[in-house]
Formats: sequence, structure tokens, C-alpha cells
Amino acid sequence: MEIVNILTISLETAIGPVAAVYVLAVIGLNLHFGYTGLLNFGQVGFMLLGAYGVAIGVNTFGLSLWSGFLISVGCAVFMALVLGIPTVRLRADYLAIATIAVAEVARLVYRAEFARPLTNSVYGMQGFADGFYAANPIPSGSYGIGAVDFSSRQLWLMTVAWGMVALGLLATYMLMHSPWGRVIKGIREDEEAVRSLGKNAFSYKLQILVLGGVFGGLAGAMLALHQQNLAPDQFMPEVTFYLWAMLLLGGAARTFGPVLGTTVMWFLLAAFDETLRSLPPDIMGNAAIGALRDAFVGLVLVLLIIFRPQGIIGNRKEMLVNVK
Amino acid sequence: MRTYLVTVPLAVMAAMLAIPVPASADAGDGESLQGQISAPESDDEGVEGIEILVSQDGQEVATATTDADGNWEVELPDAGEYHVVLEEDSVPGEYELKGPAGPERDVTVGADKAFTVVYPLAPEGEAEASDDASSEDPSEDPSPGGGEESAEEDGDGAAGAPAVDSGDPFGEQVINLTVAGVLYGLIIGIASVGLSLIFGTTRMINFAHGDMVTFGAIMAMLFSWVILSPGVDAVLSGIPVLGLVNPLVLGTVLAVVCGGLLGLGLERFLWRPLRRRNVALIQMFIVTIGFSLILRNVLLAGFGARRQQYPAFRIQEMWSIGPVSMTPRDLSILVLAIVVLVGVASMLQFSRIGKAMRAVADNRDLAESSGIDVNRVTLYVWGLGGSLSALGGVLLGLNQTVYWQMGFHLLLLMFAAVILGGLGTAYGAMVGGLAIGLVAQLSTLWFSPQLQNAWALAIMVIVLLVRPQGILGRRERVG
Amino acid sequence: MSNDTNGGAQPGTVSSATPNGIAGLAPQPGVDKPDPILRASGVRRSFGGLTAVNVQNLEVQRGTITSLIGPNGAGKSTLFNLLTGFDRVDAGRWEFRGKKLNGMGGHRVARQGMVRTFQLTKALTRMTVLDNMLLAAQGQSGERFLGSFLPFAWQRQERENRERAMELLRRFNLEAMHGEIAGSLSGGQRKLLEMARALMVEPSMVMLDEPMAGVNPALVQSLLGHITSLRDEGMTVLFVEHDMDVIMGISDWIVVLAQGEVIAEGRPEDVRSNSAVIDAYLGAHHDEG
Amino acid sequence: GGGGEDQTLDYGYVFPETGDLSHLGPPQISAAKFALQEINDAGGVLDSEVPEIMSGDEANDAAKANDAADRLIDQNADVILGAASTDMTLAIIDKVTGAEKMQCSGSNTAPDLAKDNDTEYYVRTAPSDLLQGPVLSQEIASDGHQSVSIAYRADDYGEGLANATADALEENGITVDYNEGYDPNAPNFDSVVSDIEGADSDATVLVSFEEGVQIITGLIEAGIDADQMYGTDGLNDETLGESVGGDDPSIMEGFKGTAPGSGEGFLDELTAYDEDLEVFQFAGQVYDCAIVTALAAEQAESTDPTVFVDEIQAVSREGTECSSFEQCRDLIREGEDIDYEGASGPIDFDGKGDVTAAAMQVYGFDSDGQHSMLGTQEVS
Amino acid sequence: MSESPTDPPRRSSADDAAQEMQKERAEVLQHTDDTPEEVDHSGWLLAAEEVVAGYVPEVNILQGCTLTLDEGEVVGIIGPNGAGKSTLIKTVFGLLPVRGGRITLRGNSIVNRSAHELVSSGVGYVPQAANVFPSLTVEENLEMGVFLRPKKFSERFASVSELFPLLAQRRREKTGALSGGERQMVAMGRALMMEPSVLLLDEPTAGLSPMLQDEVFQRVRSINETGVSVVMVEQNARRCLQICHRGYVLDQGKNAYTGTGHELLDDPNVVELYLGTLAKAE
Ligand SMILES: Nc1ncnc2c1ncn2[C@@H]1O[C@H](COP(=O)(O)OP(=O)(O)OP(=O)(O)O)[C@@H](O)[C@H]1O
Ligand SMILES: Nc1ncnc2c1ncn2[C@@H]1O[C@H](COP(=O)(O)OP(=O)(O)OP(=O)(O)O)[C@@H](O)[C@H]1O
Ligand SMILES: [Mg+2]
Ligand SMILES: [Mg+2]
Repeated sequence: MEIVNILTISLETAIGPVAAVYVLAVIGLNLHFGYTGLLNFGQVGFMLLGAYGVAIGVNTFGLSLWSGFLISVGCAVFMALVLGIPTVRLRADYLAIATIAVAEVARLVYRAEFARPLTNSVYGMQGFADGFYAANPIPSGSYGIGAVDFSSRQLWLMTVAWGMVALGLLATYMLMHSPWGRVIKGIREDEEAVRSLGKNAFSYKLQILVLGGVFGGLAGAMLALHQQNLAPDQFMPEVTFYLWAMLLLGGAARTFGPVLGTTVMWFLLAAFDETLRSLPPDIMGNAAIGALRDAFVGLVLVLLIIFRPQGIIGNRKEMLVNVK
Repeated sequence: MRTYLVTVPLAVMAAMLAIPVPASADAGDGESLQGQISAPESDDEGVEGIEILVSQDGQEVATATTDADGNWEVELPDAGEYHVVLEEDSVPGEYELKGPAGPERDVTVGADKAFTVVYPLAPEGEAEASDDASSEDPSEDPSPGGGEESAEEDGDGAAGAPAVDSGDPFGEQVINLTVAGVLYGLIIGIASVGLSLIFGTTRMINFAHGDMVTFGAIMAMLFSWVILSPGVDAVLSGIPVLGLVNPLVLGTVLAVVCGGLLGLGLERFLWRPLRRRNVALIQMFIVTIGFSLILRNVLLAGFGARRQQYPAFRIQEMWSIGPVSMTPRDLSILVLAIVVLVGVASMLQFSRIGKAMRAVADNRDLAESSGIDVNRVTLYVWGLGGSLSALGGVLLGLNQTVYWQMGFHLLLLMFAAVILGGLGTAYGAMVGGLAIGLVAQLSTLWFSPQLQNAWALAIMVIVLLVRPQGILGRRERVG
Repeated sequence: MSNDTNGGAQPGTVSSATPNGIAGLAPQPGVDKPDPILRASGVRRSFGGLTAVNVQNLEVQRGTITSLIGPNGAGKSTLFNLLTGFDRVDAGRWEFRGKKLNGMGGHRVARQGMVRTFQLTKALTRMTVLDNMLLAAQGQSGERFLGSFLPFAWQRQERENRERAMELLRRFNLEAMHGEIAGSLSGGQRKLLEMARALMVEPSMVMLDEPMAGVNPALVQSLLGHITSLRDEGMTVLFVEHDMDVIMGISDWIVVLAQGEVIAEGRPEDVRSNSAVIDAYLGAHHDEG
Repeated sequence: GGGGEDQTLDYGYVFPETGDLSHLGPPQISAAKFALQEINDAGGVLDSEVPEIMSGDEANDAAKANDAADRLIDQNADVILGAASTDMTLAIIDKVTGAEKMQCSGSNTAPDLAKDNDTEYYVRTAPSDLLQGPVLSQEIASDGHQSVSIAYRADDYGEGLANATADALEENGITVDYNEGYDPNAPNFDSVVSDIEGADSDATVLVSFEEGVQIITGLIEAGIDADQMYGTDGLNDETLGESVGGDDPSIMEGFKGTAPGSGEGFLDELTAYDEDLEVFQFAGQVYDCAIVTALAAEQAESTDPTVFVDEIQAVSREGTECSSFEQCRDLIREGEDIDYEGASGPIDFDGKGDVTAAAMQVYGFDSDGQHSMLGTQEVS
Repeated sequence: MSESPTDPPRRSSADDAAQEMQKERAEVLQHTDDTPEEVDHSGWLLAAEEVVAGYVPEVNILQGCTLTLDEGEVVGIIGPNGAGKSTLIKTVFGLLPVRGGRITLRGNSIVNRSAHELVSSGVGYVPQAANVFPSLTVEENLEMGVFLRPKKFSERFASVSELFPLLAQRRREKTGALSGGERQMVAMGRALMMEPSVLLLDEPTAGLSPMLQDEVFQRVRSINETGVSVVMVEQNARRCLQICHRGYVLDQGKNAYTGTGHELLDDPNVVELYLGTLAKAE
């Protein structure tokens, strides 16, 4: 396949619906880690709950899509509280493992056989997104500039998802440039000091945990709508690590970090994948190609950090102080 | 539970022979219905004289009566659907029909097929209880209940087992699972000591640790293949000492060396340069993710996706030590793991280099200022961590199977073990590993095995809530 | 060593000017004060076998500078931790401005108007010095989640706070550093920031844990001036320090802690001549004056 | 590529190149390529050569599978083979069929798929578990076992087949003492072994892929003989004897299982085509997918899926039997109504795109531990 | 402040950092090459001349500082907070990269020597903050002091615990739990364990009770009498200058005043700007 084609596909991926979904989740992570310093390694858990919120709402309880969304948000809030109330007092690295564990337990429970009536266990859920696409105001067809084009369904999804992203960015910006955000950043540095100044660090941590979790939940919900299908095993811990990579690539504690990191990462991944696939098959055998592709993703991550440790728009000075 | 097999290993063979020769399927041409009705205590002893009625579309096709061995057979005219009824009146008084399926069955017999219809019997009066057990949804009926009952009613005494019934099956299962849990826990412990050490000295969460575990296991596998390959084998058996050594022992040693070298190489050529450039820890964490992807997939490409077991360690006979039974393989894992763990913990606690490692963990600059060559110590830590993870991999591979994701699948549990034990404590990984291993295994007494990881992780979270600093960790003072 | 501290040019360093009703008090451990702002009794905390704090009765007079001195490990910082809700007592009760504080979390204690600094400084490393200060301001409407979305509602307040913060920073010689991130401050500068930040809260009582250790003497002097003037404006100060010149120069009242217990209390001159204090703390060198 | 614009029939696949099920990828990929080669050797579809198959990786990850499907649709694939796992099929089915592309999977066996599926663009050549369960159950019954423990990998594959088997067993009066899933990603299966040992049934059924090796080993060590164990297609593996017993594969003597069939002749040809293949699961079914869709296009004289989708059922049943692309194509050209008899079975689609009949193999291990076919059974 | 999304991505990339490192190393190497000519050019035991150093790239905290130490001397460094005193010590001790200037020990350049190498050639250092290993016990902390000569432990331990009896009493306790002053004792104790020939102390008396401060000053004096040369940063400036042979006043990364201890104590400018009038030395 020629280079133009590769670039088009990569570009489509970078601005496409999946990228938007990931940006949402990364915005949540940025609130958690970037600004508050909470090592949340369970963001995928929020996505899981959010995604299943919609699906369960629509499929199991027969609610409307919008109530499904409310359930998503509700589930994310619930998880944030369940996770937060007991664990936010943990040391940072302990919290990291605790969040991973909770997310993983959630996945295992959602896929367990006893959860079948609610989640359809390992079979996952389908057919809950019709309401969303029925509400699509964009006439069907294909829209695009040049070779980059999207179907009306994709476009509808992208409009909603990127719309949420815009709201998320706006919220991040407003919050973090306000005294509220200052307290949050203070907590990142030293919770005890903040408490000694009369701020209820616990409550702030819960607030941000809920807020970031809601973004994770919305991301999950949008992902569910995009795929029109859900399976518990797509919410493996690795997803969180990709989110982290995107956040750090963009630059933590920057409003636009999540957007940049995510789109650049998706672009690279897609370009890479396409290039490999466009090679004649005799260069790389079938068996090895998949493995090597994943290995290359790893290599890209390593190189990105080596050459730009603070991220695309990160602040190197802050990073240096962080270590010393 | 078949303890008797364990107490007398040779009985394994006897037991195999004792299993009844199945009534032959696919016997002859043409369609037929058949079955064997045996007495509840014994699969051998048939029950004679039970009548079976076969009909099709309400028309009687044939009847049959069980012979002395309990066998019955009905030739059918054609493939198709038949209705089979067992005359309950013909069942001898001391037995009754067991199970929810009841005396009447509708069966579909394929062309040229002999279809077997099963009518299990139970001693009079006991059928009710077992009806209840099996009528429950089996998935909601965890093993111990079901296991207990079936163990009692089947008896399976055919092999002439002494005292099968005297042992409490649930108790035995507890013992079995405890042993398995301890073993599993020690393996997790060994594999995660390195993680704990590395985290301790560099504050780095090494996400690639699981793949380093896999690396060790696969290296040992490759080496033992090489050693077993005819040419090398011939050479080695020529050398007096090496000839006697099990190939895996040599393979393990080499794998541990390779693991160590991998660790050393990583520190020297990746982490040290990154640290020099003041790359923050969280960024390094992403690098470990990247490296983990690379290593895992290179192993996949090189080794393939299949599971393998170490040659010459596949199936072993159980040894029994009191109520506990385990294979010699598992016993050696147990012993080796304990020795290594205690060794490492004492090294950390008492030796000079161990103290230096802890000092570096606390404060790199100050350690440097005390005359400790921090870079060298970090190098040692990575070397040691790498070798221990490789050893953990070999042990896990011995106890289970070797495949490209084995360590990766263990990773979360290793993290849990390290955290649970308390970071930076010498015995932390050991205690944490044991706790995780035991919880994972024992949880299956009550819950489905598919949730065993969930329980292990949940326990970790719960313990952290009570002791945020881990089991052995100590709280830091404020102000 | 001479203790002639009155020679200083700074106002208010005169310890004899005790305007706050403790002039006539008997210098006894645990003596009741006429107008205590803080009153603690039976406060006990032990770590394993070690009883770090065991204070039978301690009252701090409103509007004074009270110093808490004692040998290393006497339990001063631990007492601070207990009183301000950063550690849990084994036993005891204490009240501040008549309100019982037992079991109250650190932030709620601070909101009551009792603010402390930490001996091992806690600068908010990756925030600027100014942000460190602004964080300390109380009652900011922009610190509420929804409030933060209404900039026009909090911007005025923010401006005022900023002015006050700059004013304080000037006092503490940190004005030039206001835009730097706090992580790049030197050891002494962190102490200064810690203290300035505590004052930014505008507490009714400030508890300073060795604020002057590592601060340049010339600056110490001007800071003491500032603290006395705050006292004169009505603030209560509880002060832990090992620098006798500072202690003797500024304190209205001194409490001596040793092995967790109050062994002496009194005006500087009482304490200086107390033989128990000399043995336990000051050492021979200091009784020359 | 394709659709209505040009005359080539474009194939793409979504198979596991990476991820947990990646060992299932190579046989399916090879089978698909082999089928295309056969088609091209016979002159292609509608006389134009079928282009190189486009690849897609399902990676056992719904997001990646989606991506792969998106891309294939983007590149105008007419027929998408896959996905291999039911999960991943569910992940992409709405997208693929919504875009009016033909999707055919050779390995989706979950019974519920037919129930949920109301599109004509999706067909599967793999038999539903509802067909396999009873065969396995009969095998156990005819061996005289009256109580059974079932351990299955807790995923869409294992749970469906285990429950289908359990139902069939209980219907036939056999007690199911234990029927539990285990986490296929668990690093340790000792507890599964211990549970089965504790249940003390006459026979054990393992619905496993490769991790079954580990459980079998444990069971044998615990004193349970291989002839009390039954497997499913996941364990239908020539090398199982060596995997378990090493130098002494005879320890597997008596182990039996059932699997959807792939004709022996076909496997020989496939091995000749791709010598590196170690696993052959579902190769025949995928091959049939490729051939049957090509035949439908021939019959409809169009490579547009919206047109040839209507012919899929027709070419698969009722008519003159034929079993290779060339043979069937020639019959079509002669105007005959054909009935494609595939490498894996009769391939007769019902209205829901399920095969109504399948060849089920019973495999077993002999006294040398060698894998052998004990028989084939057509079920419907 | 901490965020400016509108900023164009900063040019200082990883390359900058790499370049920075390289530049620094190149300079370092250049100096090493120079050393043969410089051997003994000054005769100082320890000499840092025109040192330039800093933490963040492009920001120099030290802008040409000079510090010399003769055999058997006690040298004090005083100055306002943030002057760069600690930075100077850290740079001399090899904990910060040197960006310019020379540092020699007994005439040999030590510019690119790592700290642990300096320790083995007889230099000891007590940092200002974070000067204990919190998760090690008191005893283990002290052991770290004699890390390179473990055999000496018991002998040295006896003499250190004579100075700070508390250390012996609580030898099995984790340092992390100790009070600020107690930690300071551990830190001092660690340095005294070393028996170095050059001792760099950064505010050794901060947080100690007056009695112990006296002890420390006396002890510094007495170990100096045994031939150990000491560099001491102190905010307890008067006391420090009283026992120092010479003193430096640092301000804003540069030397402001230099002289013998008493010269500085008597210099009205120094008193006004750096010593304050609150306390006067006897
Ligand atoms: N880790 C750091 N990162 C960046 N800049 C720093 C760092 N530490 C110190 N600085 C800068 O270096 C300057 C000098 O710091 P240094 O610690 O040397 O001061 P000092 O003279 O020891 O002061 P003090 O008496 O308060 O300890 C400080 O003003 C600060 O701006
Ligand atoms: N978390 C803790 N665990 C164990 N012991 C502790 C803990 N916190 C304090 N201690 C002990 O309690 C005693 C009192 O400590 P504290 O910090 O209150 O002393 P201090 O009076 O502030 O001393 P300094 O003047 O040296 O700061 C010390 O001996 C210390 O070792
Ligand atoms: Mg203190
Ligand atoms: Mg300093």
C-alpha cells in the first residue's frame, strides 16, 4: 500500500471515534495523576463500569439510552467512592496497586458466570446502541476532506465524543486555573501540608477521583456505543497502561496533554501497523508479524520516553524537580 | 478422595485396571439402544432383571431386561426418536432410581448408532438427597458440597481402598489446597523478591518483571533442550559430574545466569542512562511497559505460543508425608524456594551489601555520600532481581507449564504480594506471596476457580484498608 | 554569653512588656492561666515502650508568645502533632478557644484557627512560591468545586489574597522568588516559606516548630520583629526553638518539656535560672548570663 | 478494491494474530490463503483472480478487532472471514453486517449466536455447541460413566460448550457433580485439579485449550486415569500425548474427545501447503467459508455482497453435491443447483446462517499415546 | 503559572538535556586533562576555584565561587538563605555536575569524581536535609558511616555513642521515627564514624538542643585538633566563626567576604548584613 494510504488511515485513526474515547479517559487520568498525583492504575475499571452502565441500562433494564448514560455516570461515581473512601489515604504506590486490583476484580466479577443475568458474563452485550444511532441527525453517507472520510455514523459518534472532550478540556482548564485546582495541586505535592492549612484533603481527593472517574465512565460509554458491543475481557489492565503512555506522551498536568498524546499515539500506532501490513508477506511471516508489531509498539514507547521524557508539551523543569 | 492411591503409589496401576471396561459403543451395524445398570456401590456389579420399554410415537418397539451384568440392549428398526421407559417396579427393593432425569427419556438415535441410556441407581432412601444436590444448578453448587456427597455415595471402593470413607473429603481438600497454596505462594514470593528489591532501591515499578520471569522459564527450557539434544548430551555425559546432573538443573543454573545478565544489561544500558538524564520515575514506568511488550513478543516470536513442560519432569508419582501428598518435583520446589527466600531475606537483613541496598533505597545521595557505590549496588540489585525472577520462572514452569505469557499473567499477583507484605521489608515478598497463594487456592473451596485471582486481589485491597503500610510495613511519622 | 537582648533596634523584642496578664503568675509547671486560648490536660502518647508525650496540664495564654523548649526527643513535635490532629492521642483532652478538639482531623483544627508548621519542611514542591502562599488563604469561594467555574466571583478575592501574600513574602525575603517553584528553594528558604504560609492563614494561634533553624541570623531578627507585632495585634504564638537567644529574646512565657513531661514553666528569667532546666536542657554553658 | 465497482471478490480476515488465542490464528489464516489459492488455481471468481487476502488482527481485544474490521471495510473487502472467537465476532458483527459485507466465521460455536443474530450477512461453518455437547455426552454414557465433573475455561467458548454438554449429560441421567469455569489466564490450575479430585466423579470433561495440558497432568498425578477424561476440540491436538507425557505419551491412553471434523484428506493438502502448521483447529471450517462465499458470488454472478448474500444458502444445500471450488463452479456454469459439501462437513446453512448438520469427530489416544480418529458422526 | 497551554512546545527537548550532559562531561574531561599542569599549583588540601554549578539546565546557582581549605583548618561558610552554600558543598562533593571552574583535592582534580570515590579518599559529608536513612536502624545508619571499613565499627561506635549516648540507647530503632534533633545526632554520628581527613558539614547543629550544639562545636574543634580539616556551613554564624580559622561569606552564588573568623565577626558590614545584632558573641 502506498504511503498516502497509510497516512490517510493513520489520520483517520488519530481523529476518529476511538481516539476521542481514549482522550476522554486520558482527561480523567490527567485529573487524577497529572494534577492530583493519584496513581490511578485502574482507569480501565471506570471505563468498564461506564460501558456496562449503558449496556445494562438499555439491555437488562430496558431503559432509554439517556438513562443508560446516567447509569454509566452513576456507576463511575460509585466506583470512585468505593475506591476512594477507603483507599485515598494509601501511599501513592500502594494506591496504584489497589486501583489496578479493584479494576481487575471488577472485570473478573463482570465476566463471572453468576453475573450472567446482569452482564451476560463472558458473552458480552450487544444491541444497546440503536437508540444512539437512531438519534443521528447527520444524513447517511460519507463525509470527508480528501481521502480522509468518515461515515455519518462515525461522524455522529465523533461529534458527541469530541464534544465531550471539549467540555472536559474546558472543565479541566477552568478547574485547574482556579483556587480549587490550586488545592488539588497542593495535594499532589504534600497532602499533610494542605491539611495543615485547613483544607479537607480527603474531600478534595474524593471530588477529583469522582470527576476523573466520570470521564473514564463516559469514555467507556462512548466506547460501548462505538463498538455496539461489549465484552469484559476488553477491559484488561493493559488498557490503563496505554492510557498512561498517552498521558505522559502528551505531558501530564497540561490541559491539552491528553489530546496531543492520544492523537499522536494513535497516529503512530496506526501508521506503524499499516506500514507493516503493507510489506509483502514474504518479508515477515504471518506467525511473527503480530508479535513483532506489538514489540515495535513497545519500542516506540521506549524511544518516545527516551527522547522526550517530559512529554510533548510537558514542563521539563517541573519534571527535574520531581526527581531531585 | 483417593488417598489410597497416594499411600501406595503402585496402586495407581491397580486403580487404572479397576475401572470398568466400558460397554462398547458403535457395536455392530444398525441402530440400537443399550445401557448397563449397575449397583450403586460398585460399577462392576450389575443389577439383573430391570425392565426397559422402548416405544416410538406411542407404539411399543421393544422391551429389554438387564442381564446378570446389568447390561441391556434393544435393536431398533431405524434411526429416529424413541421413548425409553424404565419400569420402576422392576428395580430391586434395596435400590431406587437416582437423578432428576427420571425413568422416562426421549432420545434421538442416529443412523448406525448405538445409543446408550444411563439409569443410575442409589440405595433405597438415599436418592432424595442426591436428587437435591444434582437438581441444583451445578454452577451455583460449589464443589465441596457436591464433592462430599458424590464421594460418599459412589464409594468407589472398587480398588479395594482402605479407609477411604474415614477421611473427611472436605478436610482433605483443605489440606490439598493448603499445600498447593503454600507452593504457589512461595513461587510467587521467589518471583516477586526481585520486584520488591528493584522497587526498593530505585522506586521503580518494573512492569516488565513478569516477562523477566517468563524469560527465565523459557531460557531453562531452551537450555534443557540443548542439553538433551543428542550431540550435547553425548558430550555432557562424558564429563563425570555433569553427566549425572539432571539437564534441568544445569538448565536452571544457566537460566538464572541469563536472567541475571538480562537484569544487569537493563540497568547498565537502559535505566542508568535514563536516570542520568533525570527522567522521572513515572516516565521510567512507561519505559518498563514498553520493554515488557518488547520482551514478551520477542519471546513469543522465538518460542512460539504453545505451552510446554520441562522434559523429564512431566508426570511424577505422589509421595505422601503424613496427610500431605505431593510430587517429588513440588517438594523440591518447596524446599528450594524456602531456602532461597530465607537466604535472600537474611542477606538483605544482615549482610553489608544487603544493608547497602536498603540504604540506597532510602536515599541515593546519602548512600553515595557514605561511600556506597550506588551505581554498583543498583547493578547488583538488578542482577539479583533478574536471577531471582528467572528462578521464579523456572519454578513456576516446573509446577505448571511454560508459555510466553506465564509471567505476565502472574504480574498482578506479584505486585499484590509485594504490596501486601509491605514494601521494603526483607520478608515482605515472602509473606505477601504466601498470603496471596493461600487465598487464591483456598477461595476455591467456596467459590468458583474463575474468581481465584479476584479473591487474591480483593484480599490485598482489604488488608491495605486495615494496614495501609502492608502486613510487615511500618507507618512513617509526620512532621 | 550575654543575654542583653534589649539592645536590638527592633520593637517588641522586649520580653518584660507583658501586656497580657501573665506577669504575676507563679512559675510552676501546669499553672493555670487567666485567659487561656488552649488548654490541654492528661495528653499522653506512647510509641511502643516509649512515652513520647505525657502532659498533665498545659495552658497557653491568649495573645502571648509562648515558647516550648526541651531537649531533643522531649516530645515537642509530637505534642504539636497531637494538638493539631496529625497524630492520635492515647489519652487526654484539650480545647481551643473553649472548643474541644479531640479526634478532630488536621484540616478542621486549622480551620478553628490553630495552624502549625512542620519541623521537616513541607514545601509544595512543584507549585510556585506564590501559589504556596495563596493556598493558605482561608474562605476562598473559588475553592469550592462549583465555585471554581465562576471566575468573576473569586477573582477579586484572589487579587486581595495575592497582595497580602506578596506583602508577607517581602517580609520573609522571598519576594524575588515568588514565581519560582518551591522545590528550588534552599533549606532555609523553605523554613521561611513554611512560616509565611502559616501566617497567611491568619490564624488566631500559630504553632511554629523550629521555624528559625537554618535561617540566617540577620533575617531571624527581622522575623522576630514581625512575630512580636503579630502578637501585639492579638495573635497567640506557640514556638519551638533551640536558639536560646531567640527564645529568651521573644518569649512572654516558656514551657519546658523533658521526656514528654512539663518540667518547668515561667517567664524567661524564671526558666533561665531553673536548675532542672539547666540540667536537662541548657547545659552549663548557658547559665553564665 | 471491490464492491460493485470492480469484478474482483476481495477477501479480508479478522483472526487472532496476537493475544491469548494467537495459536488459533495460523491454521485459520493458512486455510483461508489455501482456499484462495485453490480458487485462483481454478481461474478465480467470475474469471478474475482473487487478490491477496487482507489481514486484520482480532488480538482477543474488542477494540483492536473493531479497528481491524473498520479497516477492512474501509478497504472495501467483500467477504470478511472471522472472527475466530465468538466474543470478537460479537464485537464486529454489527459493524460488518451493517456495512453490508459478508462475514463468515469458521470457529464461532456459541449456541446463543444464532438466537441473537438476525442478519443474513453473517454465517458460520462451525457447528454450534448444541451439536457437539450431545455427541460428547453419548461418548461418556457409552463408556459407562454415571457421574461427571466438568472444568471449562471461563470464556464464551468454554462456558457454552460446557453447559451444552452438562445439559446433554443430565438429560441422559448422568450426574454432573461439578461444573465450574476457571480463569484461562490464571497462572496456576492446582485448585481446578483439587476440585475435580474432590468431586470424585466417574469421568472428567475438560473444555480447554492448551492450558488443559496442565490440568490433565495434575489429574493424572492425583491418580485419575486418562481414560476417565474427555476433551473437546480445544484439546484435539496431535501432540497432546507428548505435551502431557513427554517421552511417555502412553500415559494418555484412553483419553477421548469430540471435535468438529476436518476431513483427513483436506488436512494433508493443507499441511502440504503450509508445512509449519502445528495446530489445525477450524482450518476446514475456514476453508469452507472462503469457498462457499466464492461459490455464492459465482452463482449470483456478482461480487457485490448485497447481491450474492442471497445465494449463500442455495449453494450450500439441496442440489448436486460437489466438494471443490472448481467442481462446483463448473456445475454452476452448467446451470445446476449445487450443494457444496465442505472439507469440514456437509455445510448446509439454515436461514440463520448456522450449519444444520456437521461432522463430529471422536478422537482418542491409543496405547502408544498416539492421537487417532475413532470415528466421525454426522449430527444435525 | 504552572501551565501555559498556549506556549509553543519548548525547544529544550531531550536533546538539550543530552547536550547539556555532554557539554558538562566534555568540560569535565577537559579539566581532567588539565590536571597534570595544575598539580600542587596551590598547595591547598582542597580547593574549589571559580566554580560554576546549578540544578536546572541553564540556571547557574554558583557563579564563580571559590573555597580553599588547608591541612588542619576549620573553614566556615555563612551567608543568607539561598546564597548557594549547600550548593557549593554539594558541588565540591561531586553530587552536582560542575559547569565551570576547578576543584582539586591534594592537587588532583576531583571534578568528575563521584561522591563515593571521594569518600574512599577520605572526604566525609553531612547533608543539610535528608541526612539519615529513615528505614534503617540507628545502628545500621552508623554502619553506613564506616561502609568502606566495616571492621572499625565497634571501636568507632563506642566513641560516637560517648558523644551522643542516645544513639547507643536506641540503636535498634528505625531512624524514621526519631525526632528532628535525634536525626541530626544520627547524621553527625554517621559522619564522625568515618574518621575522614576532610569533613564537609552542612548545618550540623540545626535542630540540636543548645547543650548538644555546644558539644558539636567542641567536637568539631577536637577532631580538628587530631588533624582533620573541616568545612562547615552554619547559620549559627557567630558560634561557627568563633571556632573557625577562616570564614567565607557567600551571597547570591558569589564570595562576598573572606577573612579569618574574628575578622569577619568584627566587620560591621558582615554583622549588619549576615550576623544580625540579636545575639552577640562573648
Ligand atoms: N534542588 C534544587 N533545584 C533547583 N534549584 C535549587 C535546588 N536547590 C537549591 N536551589 C537553588 O539554589 C539556590 C541556593 O540554594 P542552597 O541550598 O545552596 O542555599 P543555601 O545557601 O544552602 O541556603 P540555606 O542557608 O537556606 O540552606 C536557592 O536559592 C535555590 O533557588
Ligand atoms: N512515629 C514514631 N514512632 C516511634 N517513635 C516516635 C515517633 N514519633 C516520635 N517518636 C519518638 O518520640 C520522641 C519525641 O519526639 P519529638 O519529635 O516529639 O521530639 P522533639 O521534642 O520534637 O525533638 P527535637 O527537638 O529533636 O525535634 C522521640 O524520642 C522520638 O524518637
Ligand atoms: Mg521536633
Ligand atoms: Mg543550605
